[in-house]
Formats: sequence, structure tokens, C-alpha cells
Amino acid sequence: MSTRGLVLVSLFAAVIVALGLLPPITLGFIPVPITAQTLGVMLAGLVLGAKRGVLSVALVLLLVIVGLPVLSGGRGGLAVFAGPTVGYLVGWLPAVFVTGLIAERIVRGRQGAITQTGCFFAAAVLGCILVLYALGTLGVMLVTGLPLIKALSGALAFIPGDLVKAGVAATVARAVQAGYPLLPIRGR
Amino acid sequence: MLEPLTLSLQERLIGVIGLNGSGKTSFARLINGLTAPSQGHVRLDGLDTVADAEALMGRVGYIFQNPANQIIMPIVAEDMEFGLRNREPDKTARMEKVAATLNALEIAHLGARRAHELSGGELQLAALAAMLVTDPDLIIFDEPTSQLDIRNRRLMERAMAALPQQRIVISHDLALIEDFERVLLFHDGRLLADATPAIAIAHYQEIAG
Amino acid sequence: MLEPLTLSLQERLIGVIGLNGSGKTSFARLINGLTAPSQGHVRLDGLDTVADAEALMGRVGYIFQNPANQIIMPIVAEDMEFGLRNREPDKTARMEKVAATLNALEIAHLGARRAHELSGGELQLAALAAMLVTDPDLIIFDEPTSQLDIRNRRLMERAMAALPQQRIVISHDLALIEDFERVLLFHDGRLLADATPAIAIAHYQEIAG
Amino acid sequence: MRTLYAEGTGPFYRLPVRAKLLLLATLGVALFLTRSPFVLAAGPILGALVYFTLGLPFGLAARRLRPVFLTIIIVAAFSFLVSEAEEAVLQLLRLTTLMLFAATVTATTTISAFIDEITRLCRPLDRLGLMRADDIGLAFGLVVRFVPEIMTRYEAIRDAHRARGLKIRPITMIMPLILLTLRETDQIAAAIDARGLRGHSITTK
Ligand SMILES: Nc1ncnc2c1ncn2[C@@H]1O[C@H](COP(=O)(O)OP(=O)(O)OP(=O)(O)O)[C@@H](O)[C@H]1O
Ligand SMILES: Nc1ncnc2c1ncn2[C@@H]1O[C@H](COP(=O)(O)OP(=O)(O)OP(=O)(O)O)[C@@H](O)[C@H]1O
Ligand SMILES: O=C(O)CCCC[C@@H]1SC[C@@H]2NC(=O)N[C@@H]21
Ligand SMILES: [Mg+2]
Ligand SMILES: [Mg+2]
Repeated sequence: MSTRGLVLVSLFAAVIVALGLLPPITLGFIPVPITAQTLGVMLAGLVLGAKRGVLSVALVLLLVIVGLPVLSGGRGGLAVFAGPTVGYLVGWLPAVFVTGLIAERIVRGRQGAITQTGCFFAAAVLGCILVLYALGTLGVMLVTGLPLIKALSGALAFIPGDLVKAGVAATVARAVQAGYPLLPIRGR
Repeated sequence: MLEPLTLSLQERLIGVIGLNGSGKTSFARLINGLTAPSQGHVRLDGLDTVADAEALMGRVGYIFQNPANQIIMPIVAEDMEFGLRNREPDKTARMEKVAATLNALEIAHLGARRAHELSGGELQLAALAAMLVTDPDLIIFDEPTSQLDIRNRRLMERAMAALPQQRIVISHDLALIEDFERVLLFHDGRLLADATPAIAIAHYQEIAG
Repeated sequence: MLEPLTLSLQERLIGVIGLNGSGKTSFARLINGLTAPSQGHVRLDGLDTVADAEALMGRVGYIFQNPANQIIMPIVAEDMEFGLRNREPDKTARMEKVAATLNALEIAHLGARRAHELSGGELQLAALAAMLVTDPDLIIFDEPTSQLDIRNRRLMERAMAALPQQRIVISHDLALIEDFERVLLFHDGRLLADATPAIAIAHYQEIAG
Repeated sequence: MRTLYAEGTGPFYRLPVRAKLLLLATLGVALFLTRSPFVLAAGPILGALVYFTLGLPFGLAARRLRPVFLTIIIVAAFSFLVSEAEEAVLQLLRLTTLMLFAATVTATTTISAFIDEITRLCRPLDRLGLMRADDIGLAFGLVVRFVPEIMTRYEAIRDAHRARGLKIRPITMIMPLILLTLRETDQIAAAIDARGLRGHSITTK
């Protein structure tokens, strides 16, 4: 990997960690918080693409494993992987991969601003909502024993927030694409 | 961080000097309300920076020590236009004001540039433009020439000198403030001197050893 | 970005001046192999910066314009130690070298500090230490005093003057280079003057208008 | 994140990082081998004994545990509501034990020691040609180094909004934050190459 790629991966991991310092919101009916870190995961996929995005998230998970308090609310350590958020947490990897891959495939250099932002938005929704919620829900069911319906309806509460985050991530990704293109897209 | 002090600043051009960490930036943040005083009050035109924050919004212009952090939108002109949204509902009027400000500063060529590609000197000029376009009553410059070559430094000096507003200039570059009306010298969070440039500078050089 | 030029640099202290964007940093990047020349060769001690990159690694030290981005580990001493990993397999030996370098610069107190808590001046000194610990043969300083107060500026100047290595200093601060042996003036990517400080500076001031 | 550097000298500080991490991993498995609340109750007691005698000021030590402990309580409460009390107790004991020992490892290990160990543990990846182990150590250090810088920049952008009389909105906060971060990336990469930190020269592009 080029040095620049290595630094990009590290700094986006740092952005994900830094977003964890915004206070999470804990809901009463599902033991998974609403957190700004999801925005960081979306950004990693949309700005860096699938491969570097995955490396960024993997680096964050490495810090969690080692015990540094890098998750929202200052959490970290192996205990987190035995907790109810494990599905979402591990799900960040396929989520960022799918987000990045879709963005690489459907975003084009010549698209107008609105179309391009729309493509980024779609990639974020498919990867960081559709794929992520599926794995996240599975994790909640396994750890807490909540039935599918309850775990899934709990996840519905994340949708408004995550749609806003996808909107923000798409707008930012579009601005980056215009001024500092990094995403390995075709037909630039 | 700063010790209590009572000051009334009326002069058009005021310099602020002192060692790294002496409290210059903290002082500037108090004046424009970014930091609330832990005791006492800061008043501008009789308005309190804490209680009347709404009314004062946008009346104090501030050029940050690191201007890169100050530009919010990706393109210089876009950023300037963005800063006007609360003040001017009409987009065409905003655009005209942006163009006029860029021309007045002789940096029309920077308008279409991407902010994150600018050199240090160009960034300092772009931050100045974004601040001037909102037409504040008082302007604070926090080390405005630190990254400039002689030519851009002169450009900045000229731009600063031509402003009709009251200006407070923080600088390590003593030549910049030597013909100001009044100079404040900070040391360890205290106002050590409040005098003419010559006296304040002499004092400063003594401290620096 | 730079026009072709042929130079042989033997002097111990060489200054580089020029307007913003004139090519000073590009020139420095060529010398230490960060940029490969599009034509011709750059040789240090007879070694080519491209073909012999491995052999030259670490022989040119570079202090960047923005020292904050040059310290890449959280603690100053850790950062210095990290830079030695490829050169010295033994950790204890590395630590000793780190301590010796900090002591030589009289900044032992900075070793245990976190990089993000350092002031601009302290950062510049830490970057200098991190570079010196690898013992380069040639050192390039890219505007080493731009954000410093008089006291820290003197500290940096003293540190620079005490070095035994060949040094190339890029600066907008003409006082810094006025007693060097040789000064290069860049303009629009061309080497415009290669002369004594007095001549190069006079030329520069002419250009700046 | 800002206060996580080891500063003590007790026996746990001197234990090799690898031993500590292995201990933690073994514990992670062992805790799930039994369902006896009495055996599991030994975990938190032992963990607390070790953690709170490391020499950290008590208040600081307790504060570090709070966020994780809160989630553990939430998880246990959940289990209590959706399944049964026994399950809740088991989870509470297991997770609390893990939390205490993990916190002990983190508090007694410097970032630099973590980097050494991670690099060593990742050596096999070198041979697979996937990623260079040294790069993983470097990336680890970079994250810890630049998180506080990114936070400082976030605060500066917030101040800029206030100073310019602009409303603080997610887009106008995050957009400059990312663009500035990308600008820094190039400078940091150049510094790494100039110092030859990756062992051989790799151009920035
Ligand atoms: N948010 C803060 N919390 C606590 N201390 C602070 C904070 N900001 C600044 N300080 C401290 O207050 C003192 C004054 O800092 P200030 O930034 O005002 O210095 P300065 O005179 O502007 O220095 P420089 O010339 O380096 O810009 C310093 O010791 C600094 O470390
Ligand atoms: N990677 C690059 N690609 C294309 N052009 C570049 C690149 N880097 C620099 N330049 C351009 O090359 C010219 C010389 O830049 P350089 O950074 O060497 O200037 P400088 O003399 O160091 O200026 P300053 O005093 O502002 O630091 C500038 O016009 C700059 O915009
Ligand atoms: O911190 C953790 O342990 C992981 C938190 C995962 C939170 C998930 S990500 C998708 C969904 N959207 C949110 O805002 N929260 C959840
Ligand atoms: Mg300051
Ligand atoms: Mg330069």
C-alpha cells in the first residue's frame, strides 16, 4: 500500500473514533445506542471505497479489541464483543464494504451534482442500513434472546437518524469527489 | 486563564503582543464572545458578549491563527456567500457583495479556487475576504502574516490599513504593530503593559531575554 | 514544476528564498527524493535519489513547514524511538539514543509529552529532535521559525547553528539567512539567483516590488 | 483516549504484552465454560482486586469503567426482562470480569508496547503478502496520535461557525472536517516517507 493510502486509512479510523465522542443516545427498547460513528463508517466507504474503507473499520475494531475506549460512550475491550451491539459492530465491515463497492460502481465522474449525491446516498443506505441492520439484528437476537420481531422493530428506531447521516455523508462525499477525488471509480 | 483586567479600547488600531502561551488568543476569544468571562463582563458598544450574544452576532470579525479551520465551504466564493445567508436573503445580492469584496482586496482570482488547495498565504487572504464580506464593526487579526512572503505580507498590510473599522492585531511580527496607536503586552495571562508601541515592545524584548 | 537546473551544493549553510509558490518546497522535495526529477538526476555524495533511494534513506533530514504533521506517534520520545526501528534492532539502544538526542538539544522535558499538547514552538523542537536522532548527513529546514515568538525563535536558531551537518534553510524571514554562505533565490520555478545573501536578498526585494 | 497511558511500575506493568493479551483471550473463553454463578462470582472480585490496586487514583480508575459498566447493566437488565433472572446474573458476572481485566491490561500497557506486540502478532500476514505487519503498527499509532487533533479541529470549526455568526449544522461541520483531514493526509504521508519510517522509500502518490 502507498504511504498515502496507509495514512488515509488511519485518519478515517481516527475520524470514526472522534465521532464516538459525540454523546450517544440510548433507547429504552433496544440495547444498542444511536451513535454518530455510523456516519464515520458511511464516510469511510463513500470517500475511500470498499478496500480502504474495510481497512479503516478493521483498524477501529483492532483498537476496540486491545481495550482502548474508542466506541461511543467511551467503551472498548473484549467485553463489547460479548455484548448486544456485536452484530452491528462486526457488521460495520460488510456494511462499509458494500457501501464502498456500490459507490465505486454507480458513481461517475461526469454526473451532475444531484445525481451523484443521490448515488452516494443509495450506496450508504444499501450498505449501512440494509446490510448492517440485518447483521445487527442477528447479533441482538443471539446475545439478548430478543425475538426477531422485537429486535427488528427496535432497529426501525435507527432509521430516521441513519437516513440523515446518509444524507450528510453523501453531500460530503460529493464535495470530496469534486475537489479531491479518491474513490476508485470508472470513467472519470 | 487570564487574570482579571479592566480595559476600555477606543483606538482604531490596537496591537497585542506577548510570548507563545501568554494569553493573546484567550483575550481575543473573550472579546468576540467565543469564551465567556469566568468573572465580570465584556461589553461592546454597551452590549454584553454573553447576555446579548444574539445582537452581537457577526459584529466582531475574527481571523483565526490557523485560517484553514475558518473556511467552511469548499470553494472560496461559495464560502463567502454562505456567510451572508443569515444577513441577505437575495442570492444575486449576495453574489455581488462577494465579487465586490474580492475585487476590493485584489484577489478576484482566488474566488473560484478550492480552499483546501490554497497555500498558507492565500488561505489567510481568503479568510480575510470571508470575514470582510459580512461587514463587522470590529476586526481581530490573530497573527495574520505568519505564513506570508514579503509581497503577500504587504498585500495583507495594505488591506488591513485600508479598513475603516476598529482593528485589534495580535502579532509576533513587531514591525507590523510598531506604528499603531496602542499596544497591549500580555505575559503569563496578565496584562503587563498597555502603552505606546515603543514602550510595550521594549518591555517585551526585556521579558524574552 | 521546476525548470531544469544544474547545481553543486557544498557549503555548510545554504539559504533558499522566494515568493509563495516559487518552487522552494519543490526543490527541497527533489533533494530528499520525495519527488523524482522528471528529467536528469539528483545526486547526493554520488548517489542518485531515485536509483539509490534505499541507500540514501534517512541521510537527508527534512523539517516540514507544518511540524504538527511530522510527529506521528502520540508521545514525543515514542515518535523518536519509532523512527529508529529500521536502523537499530535493539530497543534499549534506541531508547538511549533518544535520550541522548533530547539532552543534546536541552529538551529532555519534552520527551514524555503528548504531541497534541505541545505549542507550536515545542512542536518544532520535537520535530527537530525526531529528525536528528536518525543522524542525517544533510538537513533541510522548510520555514522553521514562522510561528515562533522571539524567545522560541532564538532557541531554534541556536539549535540550528550548533549542528555539525550541512543545512539548507528555506525561509521568508530574511534575517535568518542573511549571514549564510550562499543563498538561492527561486522565482516562478526558476533559479533566479545563486549568490551571496546580500545580492540574493536585494534581487528578491526587487521582485517582490 | 487522552488519558490512557500507563504510568505505574507494579508487577502487572512489567508483564509482557503478549502474556496479558493471552490471559484476556483465555478468560474470554473460560468464562463461558461454566454456568455456576458461584464460580463466576470469583471473577469480578478477583478483577476488582487487581484493577483497583494498580495504583491509579480510585476516582480516575472508577471513571474509566463507567461507560462500559453502564452498557453491561443495560444488557443484564434486558436479559432479566426478556429471558430469566439467572441469565441476567450470568451475563453481569461474565462481562464485568472481562471489563475489569481488559481495563487492567489497557491501564498497564503503553501505546508503544501495544504497537510492538501488534506488529509481532501480525508477522504471519507479512508472509501471506496481505499487509505488512509494520504498517499495522504504524497505522495503530497514527490513529491514537491524530484522534485528539481531529477533535481539536472539530472544536475550531465549531468556533468558526460562532465567530462568523453561522448556525451549527452537521453538514457544515463534517464537510470542512473531512476536507481538512484529507489535506493533512498528504503532509503526514510526506513526513513518513521523508523520515523513511516504512523502511524503504515508497512515493507518496
Ligand atoms: N481551552 C483551554 N483550556 C485550558 N487552557 C487553555 C485553553 N486554551 C489555552 N489555554 C492555555 O492558556 C494559555 C494562553 O493561551 P493563548 O492561546 O491565549 O496564548 P497565545 O498568547 O495566543 O500564544 P501563541 O503566541 O502561541 O498563539 C496557555 O498556557 C494555554 O495553554
Ligand atoms: N503536487 C503538485 N502538483 C502540481 N503542482 C504543484 C504541486 N505541488 C506544488 N505545486 C505547484 O508548484 C509551485 C511551487 O510550489 P512550492 O510548494 O515549491 O512553493 P514554495 O516556494 O515552497 O511556496 P511557499 O512559500 O508558499 O511555501 C506552486 O505553483 C504550486 O502550486
Ligand atoms: O458502539 C457499538 O458497540 C456499536 C454501535 C452500533 C450502533 C448501530 S450502527 C447502525 C445503527 N444506527 C445507529 O445510530 N446505531 C446503530
Ligand atoms: Mg495565539
Ligand atoms: Mg513551501
